Amino acid sequence: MKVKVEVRLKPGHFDPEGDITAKSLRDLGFRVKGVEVSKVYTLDLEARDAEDGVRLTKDMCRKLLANPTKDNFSVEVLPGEERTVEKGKR
Amino acid sequence: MKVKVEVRLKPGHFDPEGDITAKSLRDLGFRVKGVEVSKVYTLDLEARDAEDGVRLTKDMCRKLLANPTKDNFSVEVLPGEERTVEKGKR
Amino acid sequence: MRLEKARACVLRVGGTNCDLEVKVALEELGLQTEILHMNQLKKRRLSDYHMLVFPGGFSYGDYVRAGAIWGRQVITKFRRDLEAFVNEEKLVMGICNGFQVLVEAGLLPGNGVSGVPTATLANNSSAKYECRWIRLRVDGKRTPFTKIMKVGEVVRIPIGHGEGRFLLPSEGALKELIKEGQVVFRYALPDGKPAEGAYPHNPNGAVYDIAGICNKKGNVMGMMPHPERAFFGWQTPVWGAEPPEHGDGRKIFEGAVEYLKRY
Amino acid sequence: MRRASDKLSLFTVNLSATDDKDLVEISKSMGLSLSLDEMRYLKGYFKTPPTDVELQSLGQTWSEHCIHKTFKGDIRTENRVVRGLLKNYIARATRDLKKPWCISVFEDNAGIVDFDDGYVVAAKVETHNHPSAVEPFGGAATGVGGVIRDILGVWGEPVANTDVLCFGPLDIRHEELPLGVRHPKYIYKGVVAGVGAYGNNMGIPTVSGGILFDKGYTGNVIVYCGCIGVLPKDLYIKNTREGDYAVMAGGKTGRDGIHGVTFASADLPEGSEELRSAVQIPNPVVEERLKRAILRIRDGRLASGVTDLGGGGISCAAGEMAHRSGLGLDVNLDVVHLKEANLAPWEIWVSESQERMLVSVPEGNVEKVLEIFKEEDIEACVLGRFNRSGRIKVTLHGEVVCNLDLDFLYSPPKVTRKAAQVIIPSARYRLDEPRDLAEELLTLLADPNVRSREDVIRTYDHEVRGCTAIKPLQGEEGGPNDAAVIKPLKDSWMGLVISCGINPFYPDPYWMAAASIEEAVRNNASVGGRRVAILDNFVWGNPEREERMGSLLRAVEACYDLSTALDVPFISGKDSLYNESPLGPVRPTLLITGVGIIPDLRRAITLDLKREGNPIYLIGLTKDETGGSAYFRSKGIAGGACPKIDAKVSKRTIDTLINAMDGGMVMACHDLSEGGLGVAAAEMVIASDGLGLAIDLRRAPSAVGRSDIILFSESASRFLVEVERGHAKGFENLFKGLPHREVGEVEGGRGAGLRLHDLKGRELVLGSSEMRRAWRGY
Ligand SMILES: Nc1ncnc2c1ncn2[C@@H]1O[C@H](COP(=O)(O)OP(=O)(O)O)[C@@H](O)[C@H]1O
Ligand SMILES: [Mg+2]
Repeated sequence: MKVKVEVRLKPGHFDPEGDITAKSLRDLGFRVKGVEVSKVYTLDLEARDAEDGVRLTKDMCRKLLANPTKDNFSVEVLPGEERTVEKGKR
Repeated sequence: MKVKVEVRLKPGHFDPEGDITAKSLRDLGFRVKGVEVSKVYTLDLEARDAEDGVRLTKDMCRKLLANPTKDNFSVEVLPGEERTVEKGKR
Repeated sequence: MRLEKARACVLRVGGTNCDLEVKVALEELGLQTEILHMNQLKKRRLSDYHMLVFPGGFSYGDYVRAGAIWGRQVITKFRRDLEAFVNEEKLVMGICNGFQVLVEAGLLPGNGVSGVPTATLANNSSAKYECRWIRLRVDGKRTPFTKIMKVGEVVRIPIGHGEGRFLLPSEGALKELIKEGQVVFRYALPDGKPAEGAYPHNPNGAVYDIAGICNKKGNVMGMMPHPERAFFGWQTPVWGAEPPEHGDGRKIFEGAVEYLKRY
Repeated sequence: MRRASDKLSLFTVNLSATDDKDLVEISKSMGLSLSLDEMRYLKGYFKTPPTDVELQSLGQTWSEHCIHKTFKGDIRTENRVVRGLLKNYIARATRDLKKPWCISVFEDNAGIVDFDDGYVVAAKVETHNHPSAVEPFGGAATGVGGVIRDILGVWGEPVANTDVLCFGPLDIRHEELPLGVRHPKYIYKGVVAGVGAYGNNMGIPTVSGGILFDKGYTGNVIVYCGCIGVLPKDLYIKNTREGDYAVMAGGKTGRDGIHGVTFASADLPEGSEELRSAVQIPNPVVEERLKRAILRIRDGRLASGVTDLGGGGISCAAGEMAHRSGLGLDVNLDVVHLKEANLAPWEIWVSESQERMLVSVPEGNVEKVLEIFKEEDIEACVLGRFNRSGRIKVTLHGEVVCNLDLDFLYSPPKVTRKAAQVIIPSARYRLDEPRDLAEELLTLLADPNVRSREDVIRTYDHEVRGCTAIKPLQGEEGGPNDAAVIKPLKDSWMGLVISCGINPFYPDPYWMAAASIEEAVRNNASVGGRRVAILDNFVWGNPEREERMGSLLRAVEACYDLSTALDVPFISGKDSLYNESPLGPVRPTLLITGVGIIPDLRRAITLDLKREGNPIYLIGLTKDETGGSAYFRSKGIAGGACPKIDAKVSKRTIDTLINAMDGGMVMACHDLSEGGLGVAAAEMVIASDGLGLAIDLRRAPSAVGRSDIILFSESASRFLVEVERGHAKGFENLFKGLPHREVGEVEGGRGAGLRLHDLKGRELVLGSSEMRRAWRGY
């Protein structure tokens, strides 16, 4: 099953990368007010079902991929993939 | 208007970061077959409409955010935001 | 041209951090060298110089991609001047981050100043920053920078980068690069043979062990390793009873200076 | 709390009508971390209700982190009172040594010693433990950033970084970790990446350090970050005058890092996930530009003073700068560049946003200074102006939000701590001599605390600036050098020698501190460093507990004794107390950083073997001193005697070694530390290309009857030295009266490795590649 995790800075934290990116885009003439940069992990995961996949992925976020003191994360099971894998499993 | 750009490696390209992330997750006991890491830029942008926003953003990707030798990119206008901005503009 | 008349410009922007070492190396060889912030290039003219160096560092924090932001700025701010500079067959050198900049700005491996990157320096296949002394095999003599070296000669120079994996979009592009003699340095094994990708001899996984390339005319050269850190003998990691006289990196700058003397 | 302004979220706190319970509650709810005694003292002081900005100012300034309460306080033991650890031991050692080359000690942001050619060296080492426990990457990175600013804060140009890191065991099971304690592996990866990222980004080589693993660090990671800089002596300008302007420059001010210092001075609470505002996001690109600007201002002699913004933010930096010069300061917070709009006045005042510096500028130079900041893309603002008032007065939107007497602010009530007698565990042990010493040695080489740090060191750029002459890893094969040598000046061969000493495993805090000091000096001398200045960094648990205070006192006593006996003055230091977690206190740890010089760095000595047939000398006496040794720890044995130091012998040994080096006799040298003779000899072979060592344990200067103890004891003051054959006689003459003996020679030929003869005359042979595999892991 494929699961997509997006890890981004919690609001209120200053994001130097976003700041510099926005500035560079403005230098190029684009009218950009701000940029937030986040990281996406697309995981190829063994899980019983979507619910299990989400649970496991959240655990990964807490243990490795994100730091709850500064990051928010969101987890999404990629629909097409899920079916395929589940079919393969049964 | 908020536009989300995902820049990810072209298929077939080796992703060292994804590789090492997968390994670390497996070390923690997770059954992960593979991980792809990509970068997401959420842009706060001035644009006439969604179409214009997409066009501008693609231009930014070509000029800065992606390197055609290794990167693909996808652009998505965040729906809620677009409406708000358009209203404000008219 | 008499060497006293030649001038080198080491450019910097926020995050550049190897400008001073390069200046020291060039001045040691008698070349007058100035460090200029890009912001100062409006007041000074590029055409006053004969050699332009993009040194190492983390320009703009290496955000987006290493060298991408600076590379783009170079294009938007002084593409014309740079084009003229390159066409006059003056020397342009990119070291580490500077190499990344030249690639992102489309000066390498292309011909001219295209503004569109046709190669990339991707993150190291070890997924880590790598600081180590490696061996380079001189592969091409198309560029003045290897003027006083022999093909097949092996030199020791340190690298220090997280994004140095040189990649091209296709097999064809690689063949073309080799055919044109644009491959300048390749990572090598202790016996001098190409590393064939073997880690850590090839420290980043670069295709065809490419560590440095030049443009078709040879006057624009970029390399990941830092010759300015292997300039003096005392900078090298293997001493006998005393440090050796010189480091190998010196030869690369000497080649450039030789060229300028005849320019 | 009463709202004191219609426009601002400014409050006053009426202390007069409070009881003890209220006072404690106020301190807690406002996050002041002030004790009841201190709150009572404030209650007595304020005739009118103070504002929240004033109270926060006091909380910051009186924090353990900023004012070193414990080190300045009274320590009561069973039979005496020590009035100030810093004054009576550490600073006293320096005072008694009276070194004319110590230029500024314990005063400014960094210690300063003389160098060469009109230049001086500035050094500072800090800890950043609590932030690193919460957010390893950002915590460690901002630790590096902070100590770099300490060097900029004395007008120094940073030339090298150091990092010493202590983690819990990487293989600990997740189930053993209480809530809020992150897995050592996660912390390790983040911290290492953070240290590397900041130094690499700024282009400052990270050249020296260490990594330790122990259960005593599982709940309390230690991150020591050091920075060393150089500056022309005549540009060390600190004379802020009345009428000068205070200019702040650098990153924007936000909510990040609020209460960092009070947080650092308090026990790390369970579930520390909540302490989000203590997290700081590193931005090294800004600091790189800031560095350029500060150095340009220095070189143009445009400013009259400089200091960094660290703990306590503007409140501490501005207050200190004014107070130091006997002045007062009017501050206007309206001009501060903010990250977000709705910060409360006190938040602006104490925010610990990173990458900011403060300079004082004479009236005529303000324009020029602002212009330089602009050219380097650094935001700057004129924060205020110095005056003779002796007070710090802060306004925002025209309202006075803080008005404090600086003498009062900088004289907090003295604390008194109680110290209990330290109980030293018995030195008795039972261990049969193992049958296969080669196997034991290989095991030790692979021990997490002994093995190669190559996988970390190579992620740090230690070559940037092109000034690193002696690198952390030496030779073709990358053996571990004892100290790094930097060539900071273009036109001088004078080298800067940087070393560390840390021995937290020795069971007696006195001898553990002594050993750390001697090790730092020994390491420095191994490459030819002399005239060593040292820095202390204490990391301890809660000093309000008597037994923690007792061991701290004992360690500090050793600091005086060894510093004076070895002739190495302290020039700077820091303490980080309150390192407690649900798993208990941190293992008490003292890091000593050594900063020495070598007049001609081309004559620096490395550990790799140079020539076949040269004799190898073992200098120093080997005793049965295995308590806390790597050998005993790997076997899980608690007993064993602590290595003790005869400081007189140690000093003579080190001086003689330097003489031998200057006489051109020494070809290679390595000090004996963790893992003793066995590991030191193995490391020399590991570093060498095609050369090996033969060593006969029967010839070792020693009174010990067991081969394993001779091989692995960690007795102090010992070196292995390769001597040029023709100089052997002269070398022996020099060492007359000191324990030394030729114990073997350098061997060549294919497959040369380590050939040992034990006390029974049996031969053990270890191949170079086999030892490399064990030590490096490949
Ligand atoms: N435990 C200590 N041992 C030695 N010197 C210390 C110690 N604590 C503080 N100092 C010295 O006092 C001076 C001021 O320290 P500190 O307030 O911590 O500086 P900063 O706030 O710039 O980090 C520094 O020079 C430091 O070396
Ligand atoms: Mg300071």
